[in-house]
Amino acid sequence: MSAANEWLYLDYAATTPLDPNVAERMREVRQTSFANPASNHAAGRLSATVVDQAGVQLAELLNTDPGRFLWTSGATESNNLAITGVAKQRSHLGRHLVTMRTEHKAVVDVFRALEKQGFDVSWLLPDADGQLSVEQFEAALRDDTQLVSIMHVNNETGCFQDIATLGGICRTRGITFHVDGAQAAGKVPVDLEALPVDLYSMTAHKFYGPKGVGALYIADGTVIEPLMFGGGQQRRLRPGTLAVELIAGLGAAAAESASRLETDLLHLTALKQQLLLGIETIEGVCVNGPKSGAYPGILNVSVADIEGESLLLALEPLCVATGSACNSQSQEPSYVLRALGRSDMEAQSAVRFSLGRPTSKADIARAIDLYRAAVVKLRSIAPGHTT
Amino acid sequence: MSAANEWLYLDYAATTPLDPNVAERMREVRQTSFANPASNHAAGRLSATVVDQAGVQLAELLNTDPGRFLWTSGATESNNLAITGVAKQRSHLGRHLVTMRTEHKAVVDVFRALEKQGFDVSWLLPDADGQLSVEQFEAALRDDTQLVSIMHVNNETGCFQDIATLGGICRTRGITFHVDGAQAAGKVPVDLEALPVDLYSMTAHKFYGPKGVGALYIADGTVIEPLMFGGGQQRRLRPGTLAVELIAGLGAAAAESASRLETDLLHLTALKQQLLLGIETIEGVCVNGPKSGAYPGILNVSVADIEGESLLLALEPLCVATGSACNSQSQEPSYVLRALGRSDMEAQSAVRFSLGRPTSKADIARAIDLYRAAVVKLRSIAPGHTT
Amino acid sequence: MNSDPYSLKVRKLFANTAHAGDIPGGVSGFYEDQGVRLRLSASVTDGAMTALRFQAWACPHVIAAAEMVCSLFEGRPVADLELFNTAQIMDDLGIPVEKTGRILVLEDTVRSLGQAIQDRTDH
Amino acid sequence: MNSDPYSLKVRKLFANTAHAGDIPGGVSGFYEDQGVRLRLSASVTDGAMTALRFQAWACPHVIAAAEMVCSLFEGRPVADLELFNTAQIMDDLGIPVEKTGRILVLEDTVRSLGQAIQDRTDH
Ligand SMILES: Cc1ncc(COP(=O)(O)O)c(C=O)c1O
Ligand SMILES: Cc1ncc(COP(=O)(O)O)c(C=O)c1O
Repeated sequence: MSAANEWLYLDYAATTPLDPNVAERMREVRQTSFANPASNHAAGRLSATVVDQAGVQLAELLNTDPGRFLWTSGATESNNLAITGVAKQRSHLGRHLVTMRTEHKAVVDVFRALEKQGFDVSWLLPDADGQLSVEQFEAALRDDTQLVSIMHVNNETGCFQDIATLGGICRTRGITFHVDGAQAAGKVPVDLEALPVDLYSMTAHKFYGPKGVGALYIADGTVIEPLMFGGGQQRRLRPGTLAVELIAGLGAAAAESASRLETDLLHLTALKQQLLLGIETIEGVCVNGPKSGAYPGILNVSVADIEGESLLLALEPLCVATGSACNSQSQEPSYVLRALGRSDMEAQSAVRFSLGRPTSKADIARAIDLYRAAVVKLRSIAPGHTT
Repeated sequence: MSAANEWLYLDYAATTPLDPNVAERMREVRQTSFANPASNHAAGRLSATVVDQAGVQLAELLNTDPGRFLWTSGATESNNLAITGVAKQRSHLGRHLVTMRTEHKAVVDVFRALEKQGFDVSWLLPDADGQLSVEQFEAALRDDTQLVSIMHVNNETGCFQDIATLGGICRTRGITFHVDGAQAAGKVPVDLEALPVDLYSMTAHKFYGPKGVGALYIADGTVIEPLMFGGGQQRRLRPGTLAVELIAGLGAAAAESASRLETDLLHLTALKQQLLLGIETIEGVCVNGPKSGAYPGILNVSVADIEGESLLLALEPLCVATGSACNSQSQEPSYVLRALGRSDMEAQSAVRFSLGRPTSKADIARAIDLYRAAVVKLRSIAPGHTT
Repeated sequence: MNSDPYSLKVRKLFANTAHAGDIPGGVSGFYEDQGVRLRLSASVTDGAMTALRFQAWACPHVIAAAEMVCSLFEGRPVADLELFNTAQIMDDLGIPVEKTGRILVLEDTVRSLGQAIQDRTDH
Repeated sequence: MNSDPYSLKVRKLFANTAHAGDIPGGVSGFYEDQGVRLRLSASVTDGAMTALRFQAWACPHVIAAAEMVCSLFEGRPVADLELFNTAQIMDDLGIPVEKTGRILVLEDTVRSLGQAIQDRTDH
């Protein structure tokens, strides 16, 4: 295994390092406010103000009220809580739910579990770019549809869904609309005041905050059932001692993101352009996801006639994702790319480059070289490609 | 509100500050191993070894195998996962469950929710000291009993339950036995190899680890249903990106505890003795919980004729708990103390002093002075106590 | 989410209950409800309350309010007790609405004191 | 939980595939299964394989195993191909059991090469 400093980490969509300002804020909080924010004494109240402040920071980033967030352990929990919470809460009104085939596992598997409990789930397919068409969406809605869950930015391709339009349709029909924003919050502008969204999931470690903490935005008037019980914390919707330091970290990460969202996006856009230019000259390379308009921090490419596992090893010390981003342990070709119409062969060679704040032009140049060299090497080995 | 450095924090059973060695380990991990441990690249694999190492540390503390732990967000989640997970998994065999009235809310409220779903729960009452009698326990078990959940150390009184005996009875009858060890793990010796326990919950922030991370021990052969879905992490039983830094913190806290368990207990025993001697001379003071044999970090006392809320304010800058420890925001008299036969009047004046590693003899002396002065003051104000 | 339930005024009054106590030989009113026990005592001279003391088994808000009432009305004519205004006291001290019932116990105690003074005067 | 799937030997062989390639005019065996495509080519002189080359569309374990087989058997009599032993190769290289099927494809390719040499010799 290579030493850490030789690696070239381009897997920022899986997780990001902690921002130094965030780390500093957490250190401060650890020293001054370790008490339980629910404790009825002065130390507890100080911790409570720390939590409140983080709420304000997150609310500023997403343009909403601080009182609308639940603190969770991450987007997986937020998604589970939102989706199961609404499905159960509204099950007496109907049992039809709508989502997409290209959602993250933390949405897909929740709906699968609900299917086993007798809910009826419509699984929508996107077009070849990953986009869900509004017509197809409307056609899927029924009188007994209670919940729609559509992700904001796809974790494998960076493709955006038009959640403003989809949410608007849900609102006119009285359908609860959940958005998995794990790849959007803190990374692209999100305006929860303007968006017709009832529930929005996020996780701090995707935007340079700590791992193990996330949030669920719940719009006024949206009612959900809790997933866990115990203690009166968080309006009984999510009990457990609040992780003050982590929540402060999430807040600080939100503040940091708010102040540099545009800068980050410009930086990533330039890098993605550089990467794309360098890579698309390689014969047989094709981009997975939209040709334009995708989130600039993600570039997913397949390459003809290359075996994926060997590609990954040949790419070392480049740290990139293959297969499903967040659980790369399974070597199955990505179900997301297959839903986009990619063949198994194309999907299994897919590599997701995801770029971040620390990524430099030199890193991208090195990544291009490594990728090209790996492809050339594996092609030279393959039967039928030798000269 | 007083400044942080004037406070005298004696609420270590609610939460503890981070141990400096733990903080240092977390800083180290943050710098070297921020990648997602599920990622299929060198950086991911390094993170995975960090997680594995934490498992080894926790397993050493509790004398078991590292492979038996699930990482969770804390004891609340561990309890929910264990209790709901077993109840659902075994519901086709029977729907009778057994627990105690003096459990933490994170157990009580889970069973309440299961009652609403048609499970039949027996709520056992302890004796006046807080202890559950073996006879009463055996009498409550039925042929269709599937799960028993009994806490190891009570969070309000420090009372131990005889989980070795109770667990032994469960084992002979094929009943799954869950123990909420939130106040025991890292604080008192726990030998999971020797104890007939199937599931054991814990949370790092009770033993000088970070908030927001806990674990659930699952004995070989015990099967539970998951609470959340998504991704293949942790044998599909608890999905979500692993919080490497927090898990490393839990591991380091476990290692720290393992190395100083005896020292900690001797330290706390001496302090509790000092506190008890100083306080029991005050007229009308009575100890809640066992007179001897309780966990030495907790002393819970009621005092005749004193209004609890005023007592708490008069005690400032002492930070102690009243009412239910982990959710002191509610001012209701503790249901735990009422289950011990305390009157509402006694229960509402109860104060839980909980001591920790940083507590000194001088702190205890100051606490005694503050407590005595508060009682004297409030008695001097009360009708019928003036001269 | 868990803000200080006590205003600075409440904290100050609670910390310094100069008017806590009894007046041996004085007139007193008593009321008990909502888990609150309150006693107000006065020395009355020429229709004025020259001294006012309280005793309370109560939460900090009630204790602070009792202390304030004593210092407000001490030295003033008995008739002024009519001016007691629960809403205003709660407003002045920043007492949360959930505690209204308990402050009404204070109002009842003030009434009871007024009545006792009246009774003694009539007698 | 996520340990390195590749032994040091596999990593070394994969990084340095000296025997990758074709032998124009040589004899070759080919096999395809389990998502693996493998070709082994040899120059045979006097019953000995003076050169051995492989081509593979395969995972790193198979590539490493193919490289090892080439360097092991190069220069040896054709008959030695019979000594190919899947279990031993997997053991030597620390290949996980899940990959057994793929290493059996290598075994089949070796057989196919042996057969092709035989055929050419007979012919
Ligand atoms: C789109 C999406 N949703 C949900 C998640 C789950 O987030 P977490 O693992 O922090 O719970 C992720 C990443 O892991 C993601 O990319
Ligand atoms: C006995 C007991 N169980 C469970 C918990 C819940 O732990 P957490 O809040 O870390 O989830 C606590 C403390 O809060 C506790 O004392």
